[in-house]
Amino acid sequence: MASVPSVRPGATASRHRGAVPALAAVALALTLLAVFLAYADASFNGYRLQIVTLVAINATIAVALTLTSGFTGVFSLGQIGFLAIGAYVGALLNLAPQWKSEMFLPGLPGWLAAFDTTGWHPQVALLFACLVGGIVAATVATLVGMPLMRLSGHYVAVATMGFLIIVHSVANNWSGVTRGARGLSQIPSYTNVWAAYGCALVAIYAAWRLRVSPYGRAMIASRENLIAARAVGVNVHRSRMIAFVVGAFLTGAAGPLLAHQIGSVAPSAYYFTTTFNVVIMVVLGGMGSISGAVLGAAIMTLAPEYLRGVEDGMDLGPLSFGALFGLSQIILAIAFILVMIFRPQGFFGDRELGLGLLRRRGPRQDGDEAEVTPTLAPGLDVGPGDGASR
Amino acid sequence: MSASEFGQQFVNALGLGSIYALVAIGLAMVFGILRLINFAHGEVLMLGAFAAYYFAAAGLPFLVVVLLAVLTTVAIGLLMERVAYRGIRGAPDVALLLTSLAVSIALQNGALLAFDAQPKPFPTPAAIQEQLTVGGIQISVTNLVTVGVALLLMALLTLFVTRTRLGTAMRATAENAMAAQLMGINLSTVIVAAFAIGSALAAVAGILWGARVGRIEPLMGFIPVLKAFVATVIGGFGSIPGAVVGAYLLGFGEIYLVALLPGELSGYRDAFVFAALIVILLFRPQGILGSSEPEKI
Amino acid sequence: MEALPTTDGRLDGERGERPGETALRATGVGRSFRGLHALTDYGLELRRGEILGVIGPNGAGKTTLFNVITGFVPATAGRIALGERDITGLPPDRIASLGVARTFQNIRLFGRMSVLDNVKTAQQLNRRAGFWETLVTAPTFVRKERELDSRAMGHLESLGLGRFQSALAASLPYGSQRKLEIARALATEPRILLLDEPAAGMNAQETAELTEFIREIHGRFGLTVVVVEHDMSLIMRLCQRIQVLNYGRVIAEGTPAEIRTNRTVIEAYLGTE
Amino acid sequence: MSKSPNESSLVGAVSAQVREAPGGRLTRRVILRRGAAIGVSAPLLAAAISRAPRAAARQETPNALSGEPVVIGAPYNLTGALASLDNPARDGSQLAVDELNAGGGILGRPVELRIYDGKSDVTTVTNIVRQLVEEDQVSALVGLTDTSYVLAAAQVAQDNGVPYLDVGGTAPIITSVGDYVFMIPFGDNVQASVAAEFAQEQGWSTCALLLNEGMDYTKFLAQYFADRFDDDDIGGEIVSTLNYGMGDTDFSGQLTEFKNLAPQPDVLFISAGPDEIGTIVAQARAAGLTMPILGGDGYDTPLLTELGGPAANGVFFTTHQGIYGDDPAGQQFTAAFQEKTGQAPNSVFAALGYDGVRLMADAINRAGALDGDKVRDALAATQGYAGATGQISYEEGSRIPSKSVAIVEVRDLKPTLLKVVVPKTVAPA
Repeated sequence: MASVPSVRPGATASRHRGAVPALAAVALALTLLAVFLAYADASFNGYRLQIVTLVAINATIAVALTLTSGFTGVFSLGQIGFLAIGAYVGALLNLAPQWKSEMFLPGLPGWLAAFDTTGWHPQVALLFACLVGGIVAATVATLVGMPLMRLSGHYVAVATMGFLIIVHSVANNWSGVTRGARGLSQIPSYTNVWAAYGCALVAIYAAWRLRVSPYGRAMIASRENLIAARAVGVNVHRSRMIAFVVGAFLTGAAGPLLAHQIGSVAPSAYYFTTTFNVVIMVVLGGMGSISGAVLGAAIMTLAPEYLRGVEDGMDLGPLSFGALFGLSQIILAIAFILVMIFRPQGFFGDRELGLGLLRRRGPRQDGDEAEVTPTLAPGLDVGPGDGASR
Repeated sequence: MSASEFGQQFVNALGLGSIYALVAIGLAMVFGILRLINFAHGEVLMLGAFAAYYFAAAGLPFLVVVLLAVLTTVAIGLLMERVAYRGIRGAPDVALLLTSLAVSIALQNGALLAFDAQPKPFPTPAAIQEQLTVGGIQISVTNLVTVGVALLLMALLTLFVTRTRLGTAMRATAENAMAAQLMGINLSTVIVAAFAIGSALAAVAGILWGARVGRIEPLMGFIPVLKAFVATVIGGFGSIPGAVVGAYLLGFGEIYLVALLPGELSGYRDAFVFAALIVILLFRPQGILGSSEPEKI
Repeated sequence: MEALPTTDGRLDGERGERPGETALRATGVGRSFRGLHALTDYGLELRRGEILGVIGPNGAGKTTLFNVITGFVPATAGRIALGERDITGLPPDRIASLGVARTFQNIRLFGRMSVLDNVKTAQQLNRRAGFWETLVTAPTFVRKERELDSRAMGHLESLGLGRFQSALAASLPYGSQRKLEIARALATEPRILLLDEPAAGMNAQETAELTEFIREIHGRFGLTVVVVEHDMSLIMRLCQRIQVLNYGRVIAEGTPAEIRTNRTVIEAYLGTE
Repeated sequence: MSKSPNESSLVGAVSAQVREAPGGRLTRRVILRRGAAIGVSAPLLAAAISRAPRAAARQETPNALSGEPVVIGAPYNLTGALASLDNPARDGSQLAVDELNAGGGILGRPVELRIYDGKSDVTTVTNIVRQLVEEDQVSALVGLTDTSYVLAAAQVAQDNGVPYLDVGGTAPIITSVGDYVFMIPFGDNVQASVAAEFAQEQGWSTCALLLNEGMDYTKFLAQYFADRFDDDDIGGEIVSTLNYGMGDTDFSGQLTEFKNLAPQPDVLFISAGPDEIGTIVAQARAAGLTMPILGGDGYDTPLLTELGGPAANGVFFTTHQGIYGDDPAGQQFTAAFQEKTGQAPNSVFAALGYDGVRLMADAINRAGALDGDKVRDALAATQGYAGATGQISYEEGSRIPSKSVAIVEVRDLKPTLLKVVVPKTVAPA
């Protein structure tokens, strides 16, 4: 028997003792976030505010995908289909009646065409849309997931991609309701940073609570070893369904936020480009890590904005480069390949950013197996009442 | 549907399926060995078509053009394997898939910068642009050539994988990489061979696609590779015969769906194709020709 | 050794079983893979509280037997009953929840989960938390989770794995991984424990320790145990009764002493070694 | 085209931090691999070198002009699905800016065109338009060629009171976004009506329709055409309607079905974009469809004859007047474009992009200030502006130009102007 793993003595006890400082840290982080958002809300121009908002919306979607795919190991490429469903539902609810009239949307049922939220407080209308969007997406996910969640590996990926293509096809062709490729425009701009970050925090909270509960353990167990999980009584299909449906709900709820931020909904915005973007966020951060998903979302939202300047052309000494549109995509792609080569588990792997991670970081071992050394035990194994991971 | 229409669509579907098959074989080969769904395979196809375009512009005879295009894509395929994929061998499936996607995006945008976004007319030799009328059925020579070339290459490939040492090694590796290595098969050689053959077929597929469609552009690779991907799934991942069967099924499914669906529903074609795909997966998750060996417990 | 959180007394009372009763009955069970008969007309009357050994040459159908009993591979013929209850065709997780636990020939742990979480995952089988109470972190949820924590911790400590609780399962040394797998199976609070080659890859010293360990848990948890093993020392020391399989059929059954002298077995099995 | 340091503070700082995180870990092997990465980027280096001279030329500022440059924002989808439409439009806009700088500039000041790539993604398009409007504080916006993207951009322009000229989106609904949004092309309803009336003149009374439901332009055009063709005064009949998908390159399924219609329709109305039409025409003739083919301004690219070859003969389409015939503005544009790029304009979008910048400059000059409201009013008052794509006037209350439509027939592989008309009745927008 080779190395005896190093052990933290009295880990259980310290977990419970650590609860108070952890809660304090979460409170501090939330306060800082609130201060930043208040500052941004007051002094940022629309462009910067939109970027800040998009970080939160993308984080919501990425966290939902982490729940659906990262925890269970069921790789879904259909997430953006739920985003589309939420976005269209939000738009159809909150469009002003004149844009829902017979002239524009002849296929819309009368009650929906007559449904008028223009008198509502914008934030109430938005919240309502998010809830309905989430519920519709979750309902669709239940129907779709029943059969699909029985598949595994690449087959789920392909089948969920099929779902995405079907949603896209319907959005493109059901002109009476979606206006087809033209999309819906004139969607009132209700989204603000508070709503977006509120939604993101709800998503993070929900994913985290599930993660540290029997549900989360069942999900991770079925990812780690499907057969062993079933042998200890885990109903794999049920736990995948929960991950899939909750993930769909959160994504569906993010849809109206996006629609009310961008002001229009069109099928092209909810297809492969967006899908791959979100998947890259999750993989970059570390599949299975909630904080990794948030970090990935932030990087993938900010980096293209930052890289835009690079495309404009530049002077390198005597050489003057003209505008190179597409360069930012190439740079991001190469960066992603490098990350995959040198850190295939993403930035965080399975771990969470939290007090525990900082405290417990041991000497790094060579190779990519670092996360299986006991000194780097995930900060995920937190018991109830432990707020260490956020 | 009248008999002549059926016949015409049949030839059409055969041609389309043949191109899908050539692309799908490359995907299946690499997948069988590396568990990598190589999305950048579509860009290899695109670069093969562009190579052919530029070599033809240089005034070379068409067969030389094809040969040079094949050599170009083989070089690109090997370079791709060396630069992007060798470093992540054995990584999780998702990491492999997304890396290939990143390679695809990089090559696409690189091509956009190098070749311009404007589609270019593909220099199909006039000889194969003809139309034949056989028994009231119009048949384009391009389709016939496509089917012929595809069948010839598939026959050659079959000979290769069954009759040569390297081919046998490839099959063995696809069956069980660990065992194959223990038996002294060099994994790298097999991988290089898979990429080389796949890329060569992709170049031919790119040229045939160019001839069929008449134009080439930097983004042309995505649709064929997506369809080929679906074909490999239908046929059973990693199975070369499965990929071919899947490709023809998809070709026929697409062509006949358009023909049979009422006009106002034909926009939903992809939805129908993918709904069918999902149904196939539900009833035969291992694909049509995939083996259903339960995981060893 | 402190009192164990998981005692079988409760199960006895609740499930109304008495020692000596039939715990598991298999009649005419068969399984074929594409015409290949891995298991044919298999029968078993497993008595409550006994330790049954199943031996046989490689490919004799031992693992298939486990897979059929635990529902991973559905039987193509015959019935299997747990007490009075027919479990033929039930999915593995249902069978696990009815009290059949198993380990695997090649260790199957939840590698990137902590040792404690490995056990908790198994233990939660009998203590479900509601979805909403989980999401809102209701006091009931906190209480259940605390209880799960302390039970799992007690369980680990009683099996000598307590000090590894926060290590990742994949990082444990081999012997401890075997133990953890057994501990995890026990955490489902089974009536019947199926051990698939528990001594594989162990030296004589470790095998002896393991034999003791199994004997100990058998007594302590009041278990019925079926063990598949190649290591005769373990089988002979541990089992009260032995079944010998060859080509998917039972060719002999009896006490260790009987099996040792059985001509058929010597020819079919021991002779080949 | 430099950003001042304070402008890039937020996004830049955050990104920089994030970028450093992995950087620390990528150590020795990176250097080895980096050489390999260069291999991937070789094509773009090649492209960089070939494009450099154009960039250098852009940076020359004529001495005659002085003061802060007037910045016009140009959002275009230069990569992704729309790249082949938007790149020529961008080239046209750039040509216009070069000409302005060589001439009188705008209000005597030099002009700068700030181009950002929308990546054919609606969210990115709103990002770049917001960046142009709120971060870069551009005075006006010109750009985009597809309605879905135009609608997203127009909303931002309207909300911020920045005048916006839509370069290629032809759906009349675009201008309903608000009073700062104007169109350069005529509405699809106008050209579709012209096409339908032309079909009647030619005695074509049955028609098979092929369109892409996935693309605004083709869908609207087909719908307006069908509406007008059905009208009682024309009395035409659409005998079959088939659809193709975005990015499709193989149309043989649909075309074979047309071939099997009995009796054969008098004409095919193929509502297709520039990327597809050459291919469709070639495949249609190959499938044995010999009847005339009719369509809209999406046909108006050399690709029609390049890809279609002899099959393109007998194709009729409605398009923007100007490049054809002896219209001086059009001829001047063609010559200038030829001189600058070494090739004839390869798409009508080049001319539209050119007109967009020229008309915006004209309106600003007429307004005498960069003030958004004044420029808007000046744009609205445009009467008889001679653009490369025809005469542009905005009638009272309408921000869709009343433009005449050219009807062109391809003869001997040359698009030949048949006539310039104004429709009798326009299908309602």
